[in-house]
Amino acid sequence: MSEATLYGLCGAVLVGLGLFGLIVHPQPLRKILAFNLIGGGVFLLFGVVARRGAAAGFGGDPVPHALIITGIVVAFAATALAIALLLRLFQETGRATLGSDG
Amino acid sequence: MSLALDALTTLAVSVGAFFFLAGTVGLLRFPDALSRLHALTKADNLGLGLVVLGLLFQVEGPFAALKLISVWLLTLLAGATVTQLIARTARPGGPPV
Amino acid sequence: MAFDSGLAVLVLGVAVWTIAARDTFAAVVGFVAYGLLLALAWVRLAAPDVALTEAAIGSGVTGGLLIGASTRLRRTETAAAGEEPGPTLRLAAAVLCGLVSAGLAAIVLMLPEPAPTLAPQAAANIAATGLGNPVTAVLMAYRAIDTLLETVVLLLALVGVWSLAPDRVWGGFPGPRHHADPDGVLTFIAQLLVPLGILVGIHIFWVGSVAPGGEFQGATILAAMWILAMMAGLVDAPPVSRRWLRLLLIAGPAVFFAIGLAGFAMAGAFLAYPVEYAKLLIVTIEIPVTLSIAATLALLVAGPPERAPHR
Amino acid sequence: MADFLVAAAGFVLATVALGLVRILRGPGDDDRIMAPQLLGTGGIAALLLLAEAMRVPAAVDAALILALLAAFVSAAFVKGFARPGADGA
Repeated sequence: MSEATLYGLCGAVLVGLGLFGLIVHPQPLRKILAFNLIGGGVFLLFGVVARRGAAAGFGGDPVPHALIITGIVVAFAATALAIALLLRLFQETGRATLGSDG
Repeated sequence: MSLALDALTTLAVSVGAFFFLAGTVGLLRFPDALSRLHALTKADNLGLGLVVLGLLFQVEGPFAALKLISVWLLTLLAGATVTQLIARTARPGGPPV
Repeated sequence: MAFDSGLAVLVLGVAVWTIAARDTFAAVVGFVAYGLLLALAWVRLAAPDVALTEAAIGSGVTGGLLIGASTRLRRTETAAAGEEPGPTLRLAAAVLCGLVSAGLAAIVLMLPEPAPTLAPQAAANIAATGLGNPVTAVLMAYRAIDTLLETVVLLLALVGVWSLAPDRVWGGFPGPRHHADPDGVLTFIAQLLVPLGILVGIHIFWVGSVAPGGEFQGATILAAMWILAMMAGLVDAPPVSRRWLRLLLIAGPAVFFAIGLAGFAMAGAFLAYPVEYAKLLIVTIEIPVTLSIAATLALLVAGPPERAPHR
Repeated sequence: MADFLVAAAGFVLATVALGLVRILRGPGDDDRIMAPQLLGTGGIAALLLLAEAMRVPAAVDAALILALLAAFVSAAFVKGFARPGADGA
């Protein structure tokens, strides 16, 4: 098994773990954390595709690398927006959960 | 020549790694937060310094060497001041941050 | 290989901690560790550009943002504890997520051989951009439209964050006012680190044309330093209605778009660069883009306006 | 030489991981706010070792970023604790 495959399997497990956290945690902040874990796993899977595409003197395919960098920045923007929404919810209602409040 | 340099690198990096171990042992064994903080920062910064020293025998050119040293200096400066900040927070009734 | 296995186990370990920790703050600490370990993994995967981005954004600025939120939401923790799903739902979720992981793992093991790659094309065309770093060449030339749209997405996210401000503070100052204590340690740290950090940020941005680095990584460091200066009370966040701030935020995308349009006249297509001016044009785009991204990221962390503007 | 440096990076990372377990278990947050400091120093050492072992000079830049942002994250931690829940809301 190559090291790229190893990190690929790690990424696959990370996506599953993050998804689990996203489903079972009632607190939105924990869901945001879990969502970022999934992001890390997906980027790692992408990185494996890039690493396997090493050619022409590059250690990896630069096109997926550029996409991952774009992805990390956009994930940050989404996280910042989600947190702002959450803090506003807390400010308005004094609660920070999405549960059934009737 | 390169064999001697390699030997120096091995020695310095090994001793540096040992200090990281010492820092962790301190973290595990010391009784309160302040002494754990002490063990952590002193030992790890020394360990990092030795690792940098070891790598200096390997780098090509003065610019790369300067960069390694500046990473260590930055870590020391930032570490020393941030540790103050953490210690004030960790100590109950300590002066305000 | 032993190193990689150990690193993968550590990454999975902190990921499990981030999901399983009882205390949200402890989970956030786990997430910061996760970002840092991923940065190491990116070095091992021969992707130093991504390692820089992950260290700066994935661990650093996202960590700072999440820590701020978790300390504010502390008091709601106990209330949420009663709403956890029952064992049946947890088991079902675990099975579903296990299946997703297994499917992805199977795909990783069945990836085609030899692997498809665009690296030779990138290598063949890099000379036309005058750049030495293939990732920057992809970001600024072949996939420039992605990067242009990304700067717009960041702005849209900021507009979204600002729109959450209550009406009475609209156009005001984001976040609480931090007061500088002249003898305080935090003030000292900020005075020490901010100038050094600005230097490092410019360095990382500038080497991006020939070596790993670039506008996103450099901009993130600049943003972190601005936030540090705000936290220490050295500067206040500007009111979001300030004209110079608005201009700074749109300068990057605007210059990018203008040069893109000029591409029609100069080279016959949107965002096409004439070969002899390619590097000059790319750097002309990158400088305002870096400043705009830095300002946008910092204000995203600062959050919506909370204090009314002075009148 | 490269193998030795990678092994050293692995060793440093392992000791840091051990320390991290201690810190994360708490029980108080006093210990947890040390985490960025611990991780920062250990991560920087591992990155520098990998940079030399794998001949990726850019990893030194990553270490530089980490040195800055570890301090930034620590400051954010402490700032959050100095006034728990005092701002906003």
